[in-house]
Amino acid sequence: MVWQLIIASLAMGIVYGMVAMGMVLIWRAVGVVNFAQGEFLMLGAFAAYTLTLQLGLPQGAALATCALLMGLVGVVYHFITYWPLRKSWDITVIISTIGASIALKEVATLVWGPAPLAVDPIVHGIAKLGEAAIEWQFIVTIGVAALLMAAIFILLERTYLGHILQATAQDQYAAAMIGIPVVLATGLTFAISALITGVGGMLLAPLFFVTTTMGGITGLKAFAAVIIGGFGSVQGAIIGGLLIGFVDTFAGAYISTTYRDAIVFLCLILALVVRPQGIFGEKIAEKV
Amino acid sequence: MLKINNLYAHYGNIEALHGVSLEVGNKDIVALIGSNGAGKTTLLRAISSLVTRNGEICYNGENIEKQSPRYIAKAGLLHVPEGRHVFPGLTVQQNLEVGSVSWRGIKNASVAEDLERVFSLFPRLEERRKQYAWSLSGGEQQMLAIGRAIMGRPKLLMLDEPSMGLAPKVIDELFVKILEINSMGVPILLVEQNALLAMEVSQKVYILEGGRIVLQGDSKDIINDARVKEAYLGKLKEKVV
Amino acid sequence: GSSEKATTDDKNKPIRIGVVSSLTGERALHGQYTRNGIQLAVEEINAQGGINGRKLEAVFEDDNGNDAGAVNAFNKLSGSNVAVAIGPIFSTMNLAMSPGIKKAEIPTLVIGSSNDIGNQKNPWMFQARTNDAISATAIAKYAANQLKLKKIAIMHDTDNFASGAAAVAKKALEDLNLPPVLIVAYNSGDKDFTPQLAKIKASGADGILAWSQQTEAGLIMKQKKALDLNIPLIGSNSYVTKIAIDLAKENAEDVYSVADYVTSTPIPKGQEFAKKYKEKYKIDSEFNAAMTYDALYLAAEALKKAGSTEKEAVKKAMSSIKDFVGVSTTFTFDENNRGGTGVWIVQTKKGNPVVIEAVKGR
Amino acid sequence: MTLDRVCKRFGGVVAANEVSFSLSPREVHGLIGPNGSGKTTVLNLISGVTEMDSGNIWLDGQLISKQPCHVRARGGVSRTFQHPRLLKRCDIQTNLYLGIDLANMKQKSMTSCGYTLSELLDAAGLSINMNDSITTLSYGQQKLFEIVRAILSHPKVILLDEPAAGLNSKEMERVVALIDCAVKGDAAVLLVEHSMDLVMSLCNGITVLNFGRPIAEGQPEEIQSNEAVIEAYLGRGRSA
Amino acid sequence: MMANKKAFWIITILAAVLAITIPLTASNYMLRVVNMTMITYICVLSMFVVFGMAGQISFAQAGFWGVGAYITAILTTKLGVSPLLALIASGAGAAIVAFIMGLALFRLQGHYFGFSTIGLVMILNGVFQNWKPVTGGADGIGNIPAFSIGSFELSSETSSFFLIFVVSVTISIVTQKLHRSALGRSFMAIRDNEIAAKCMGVNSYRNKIIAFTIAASYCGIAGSLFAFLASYISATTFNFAQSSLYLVMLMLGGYNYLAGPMIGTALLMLLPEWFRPLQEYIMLIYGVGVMLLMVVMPEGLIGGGKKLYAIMQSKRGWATTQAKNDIR
Ligand SMILES: Nc1ncnc2c1ncn2[C@@H]1O[C@H](COP(=O)(O)OP(=O)(O)OP(=O)(O)O)[C@@H](O)[C@H]1O
Ligand SMILES: Nc1ncnc2c1ncn2[C@@H]1O[C@H](COP(=O)(O)OP(=O)(O)OP(=O)(O)O)[C@@H](O)[C@H]1O
Ligand SMILES: CC(C)C[C@H](N)C(=O)O
Ligand SMILES: [Mg+2]
Ligand SMILES: [Mg+2]
Repeated sequence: MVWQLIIASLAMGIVYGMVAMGMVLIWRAVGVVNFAQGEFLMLGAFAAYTLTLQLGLPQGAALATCALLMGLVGVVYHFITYWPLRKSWDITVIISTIGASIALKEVATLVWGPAPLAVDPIVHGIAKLGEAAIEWQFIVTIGVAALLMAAIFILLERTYLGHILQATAQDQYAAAMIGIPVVLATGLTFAISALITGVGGMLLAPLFFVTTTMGGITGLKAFAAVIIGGFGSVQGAIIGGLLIGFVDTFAGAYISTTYRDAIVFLCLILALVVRPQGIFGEKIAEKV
Repeated sequence: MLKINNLYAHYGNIEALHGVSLEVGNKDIVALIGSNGAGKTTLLRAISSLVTRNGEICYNGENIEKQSPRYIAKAGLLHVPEGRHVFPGLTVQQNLEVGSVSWRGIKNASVAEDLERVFSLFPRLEERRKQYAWSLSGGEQQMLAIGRAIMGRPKLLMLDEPSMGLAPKVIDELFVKILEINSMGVPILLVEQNALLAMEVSQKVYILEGGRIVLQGDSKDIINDARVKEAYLGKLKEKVV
Repeated sequence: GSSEKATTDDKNKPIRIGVVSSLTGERALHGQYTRNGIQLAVEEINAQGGINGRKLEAVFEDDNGNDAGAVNAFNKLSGSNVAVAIGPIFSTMNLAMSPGIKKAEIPTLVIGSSNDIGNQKNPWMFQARTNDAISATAIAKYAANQLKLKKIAIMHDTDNFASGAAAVAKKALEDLNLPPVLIVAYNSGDKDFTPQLAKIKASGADGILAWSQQTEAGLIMKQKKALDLNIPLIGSNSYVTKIAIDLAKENAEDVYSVADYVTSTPIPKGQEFAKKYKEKYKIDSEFNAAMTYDALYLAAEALKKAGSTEKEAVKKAMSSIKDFVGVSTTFTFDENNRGGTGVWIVQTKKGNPVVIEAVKGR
Repeated sequence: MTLDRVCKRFGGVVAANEVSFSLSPREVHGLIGPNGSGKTTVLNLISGVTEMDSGNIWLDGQLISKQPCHVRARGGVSRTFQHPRLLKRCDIQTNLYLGIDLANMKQKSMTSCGYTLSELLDAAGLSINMNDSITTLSYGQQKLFEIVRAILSHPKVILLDEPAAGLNSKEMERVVALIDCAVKGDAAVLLVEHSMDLVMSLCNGITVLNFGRPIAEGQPEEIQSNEAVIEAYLGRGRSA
Repeated sequence: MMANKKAFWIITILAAVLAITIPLTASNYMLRVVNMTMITYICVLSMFVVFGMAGQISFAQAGFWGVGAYITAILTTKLGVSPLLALIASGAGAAIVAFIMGLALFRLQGHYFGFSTIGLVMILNGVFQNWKPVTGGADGIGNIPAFSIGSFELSSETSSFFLIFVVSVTISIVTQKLHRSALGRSFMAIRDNEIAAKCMGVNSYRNKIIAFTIAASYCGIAGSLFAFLASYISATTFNFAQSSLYLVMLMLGGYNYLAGPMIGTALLMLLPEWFRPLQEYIMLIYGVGVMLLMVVMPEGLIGGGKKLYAIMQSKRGWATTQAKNDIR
């Protein structure tokens, strides 16, 4: 049973990690928490349904198209919720993202209907690992997610383009002044954020079906992952996501199947009280 | 090199500059002084296209009134902002590299030579190249901000209150560097609260009040102008200096 | 409020029947089936000249898929002069509406299956459904006697309907001297059932009894297969609804269930309904639609018997309904206003639930 | 007020290292030193914004270094910040009076402190409307306003962090006038400043920090000619 | 000052007029909507205290609302406590929970407190939903008696209206007094600059806990009123989304003005009634509307209204406020 749970928690954790990473990117780019990140997950999942079942694209092409579309969604989202409000108080942007989260759910309902939808997995069947069994889709999810997350991590931390994006995130005024096209940089960050979360949704779709509400609790747990990992830290988002996945699954099996969400959030509060800055802390301190 | 004619600038509906004209020659250091809220920062922002503006801004004979901040930075008009604005979460070296974005875009061109140039000008920065910018002292951050502008291969450098909050010794060192940069052939437009200092290093001075140029001339003459003494040097100066 | 002195019923206007259902929200699909079932019934009755010489008119109010919404929707209806109201299929919503029903004094047919609905002893609330005391006992007996299961695990949603039914089943199993080896619960809306199913697997159970709503039922059938847990599953009605089978696809194969209505129902009237429904809406009929269709006919029957729309009279007429044959089952209201009298044990074969045994409750 | 071997380190950085000095009422004491030498840190330690690692601070014979920030403020320590920290979304009135409310100043009349509010505003050259939003003040005005607010609660010690940064020499005179007011009200002033003009003309005593450690203490004239100070801070260039 | 006085009287008179006309003219259904609106308004006022005044984002308010509702439900149905006592106990109970949580959570600085309240509301919701012996679990608690004083029962929608109206007016007045008091000013100081506030002598840790506690007591009272009104409660009502709704209402109305909560609540609660024919699109309209309003009026309707007024007064007024936001 333990093995079974470990594998399941790894797969769930990596999906939380993908949503969390998307949140962190937006946080770093513009300093606000995106409450509609979970809805990116949902959109990615619906895109998977449309691309594979309605349009009949092969899985590889569907994945690529989904990534592309989600990037586009990110850019549009950037221009609607963030750009017009970039100069006002950050809480107004947060409210705007709450509004967006409601609107996105409704748009999805109008387009795809209210019923949950089933999506075919990329690889069918189950794999047996000793006494544990797992759907191949889980393994694919872990693989694709890990690759994508690594790629984005390298892009941000190790490449020059990544430094430009970071610079813009840290000080837009100065960035504009030295000649960084700020709109492009923030837009690109949103695109990457939506892309990674959306692909997470696409991978998740065959596992848990697609519903318009799937983003809600996943988004909140991913948010917990962001905080536990350390606000603003990309590594933190990944580690935090895995931790949340772990607590979620094991609390369900060994403590209480019904209090498991509450336990996840209890861990969040405990983690905050013990180590408010999270595992990887914030790099930038406030000077008085 | 830079010729501004009848420039207006707005924050929303507020007009902060009411028709400013000014000229920076090919090798000059030009000082711009004036009291708080006179519009000095606004003027620099207007030149960099960071506020709404209208009026003629001729740079090397081209009117750049309608251009974007990126275009202007690309053209070599670089601005070291008031309050430094370094990128706190990047290291010193990363800050400098990002500074070259105006001419190299996002390509991975070699910037080693440019880095060398900055490090030879500010050896302190070389010692700290791996340190995050937020952890630098005020003076070091100011050097970094200037260094970052130099990475953009400036043809004209605009400095906004570089001495603010710096220790006297650092100010001295900094101004030596500014003169050094100027001697490499980069004209400088310098905004300073420390009027005496500004007039000492510059060839030409403009005095800005209430969004208008109220006085201009050679630094040597203006420094002795009684009105200027009264308004910008104050009694304190006389007592101590 | 001023509406108490509502205009006395205009005899020339149609009789209004209020329907609370999920038009928006996560359960909007239920709302579609409900609407179809109701409208089919209304059209049929009106085509035959209506009731007491008056046509029927259904008024829909949205419950948004949650309890608070259901309460709100009922309040809205109670202000719009309806003679009878019909509530949604979700027990918790029915229970939430109960105080409002009592206050408004509108005879209301609800379609949740919880045993608690009758226990409310609300004279105005009628359960147009076979309740869980009957169906859960039937499932337990079937598992023990027909399938010869010895070590049974119970899995259920924590909502009122599922936890109530699970408790009945537990009692029934204990009475059969086969106490369940494990009982695991989850919260509505959960997506990942690995911990629950892994525990069942580890417990060495040889069969699962499960009470769920539809989406969760689909997920549970799927995840059970994914964990390579190959023991019989006997589920609540949800497990053979179209919604769940469409989601679980091949994973729904061979799952047993207890159902109020399936398209292959042996009741002739039910078969007729299935045909008419398919003709009109071009899709297969389904449990939701059938139950609301029955509820509307029950309402019509009560109105007819009462001969007026006077609330007290309609209520009386409703309680006296006996042996009314619906498309799902036969309805006889007992002293606690429980109406349904039987269910079917079914099994999904090639994606379609087929009836394998009838359960008579009363 | 007396500081006794006050220490503070941030990770590897020693921001304050055995800093000791004392202030008597009506004294204006200068605290100078290169950037990053720990001046602001010392102010933070005195006002309680940051906790110190070791050492003691006494105010009027009372040990205050274990007290939380707000208790020290009520006990008579008020300060300004290197970057003005005003209540952005409150009007000017709230900004001014909050400190007074809390320092329990209501009973004492303003005049007994040696100045009135309007005198202070005059000295600062501020003409303001009490109901206006605080954001109508320019940067320089905000800095002056912060000093007014600090003086108004009639503290025993006023800590000023670079009050003149970004002000021109003319405007510095207003700072001088304000400090005069504070002194009239029997307060001791601890002044952190890079403008030597201001420091030298106002201070009775000066402490010089370098790497968090005091390297010189004395009268302005002594400091100006102190070799170590010139080396570390003043430089030999123009100003020597 | 003058303007505020005038506004105060206008609001008072308006309130009196509403109190008389609404019960006379509205249908039972509309009365229920109005009653729910007022209950929500109390919760939004609570958000006003904790966020609008003290600057601490809290997503826990719906949780406290639930605590109040459950206390009333349990006391009246299981222990037979009198409704008035239950009402008071609900306010106090929610306050106590908030106080204890505040002691722990206000050790967190800035945004981190807000994040922790998300955890808090999820935990409270988990408890409501699963602590079956006490909260009835997913079944909820039904048959809660109507509010009564002695033998006088307020069971009709109209009498509930008067009860809720009186309570909301009382809480509005309390909030108004708080806003003007030294305590209220210290909350606002914390909101605007916590370090500066501390240095002015504000005990920020204590005062944040006070604000949180006061706010929670509002929610507790609102929860109690809700329990009496609905007579059935279950866990799903008291969730994170509800809390963020309060925040949205506050921001739409204007967080920095006392009338903000009233306007924001009225707008969003009555919106579905106005757009009834568009029922299927109502949530979409709502979501998009929130986004649009934030773009057009980032300071909320009151803030935006004031700006418009300023424009009419003089063109400069608009510009100053606009321009000051220019560079962050
Ligand atoms: N972001 C802004 N929004 C609105 N008005 C502004 C803004 N920045 C500056 N102003 C106004 O424009 C005018 C000019 O300000 P500016 O910052 O250019 O002055 P300055 O000469 O640089 O002063 P200082 O010496 O204090 O830096 C002032 O009246 C100021 O209030
Ligand atoms: N919160 C903090 N965390 C880590 N290091 C800090 C912190 N605050 C200050 N320091 C470090 O302590 C040293 C002293 O800083 P401080 O701000 O006291 O200098 P200062 O003398 O005020 O300099 P300036 O003249 O530039 O204002 C610096 O090296 C600074 O980086
Ligand atoms: C069968 C299910 C869809 C509904 C269930 N009977 C209930 O009462 O909640
Ligand atoms: Mg300036
Ligand atoms: Mg300092």
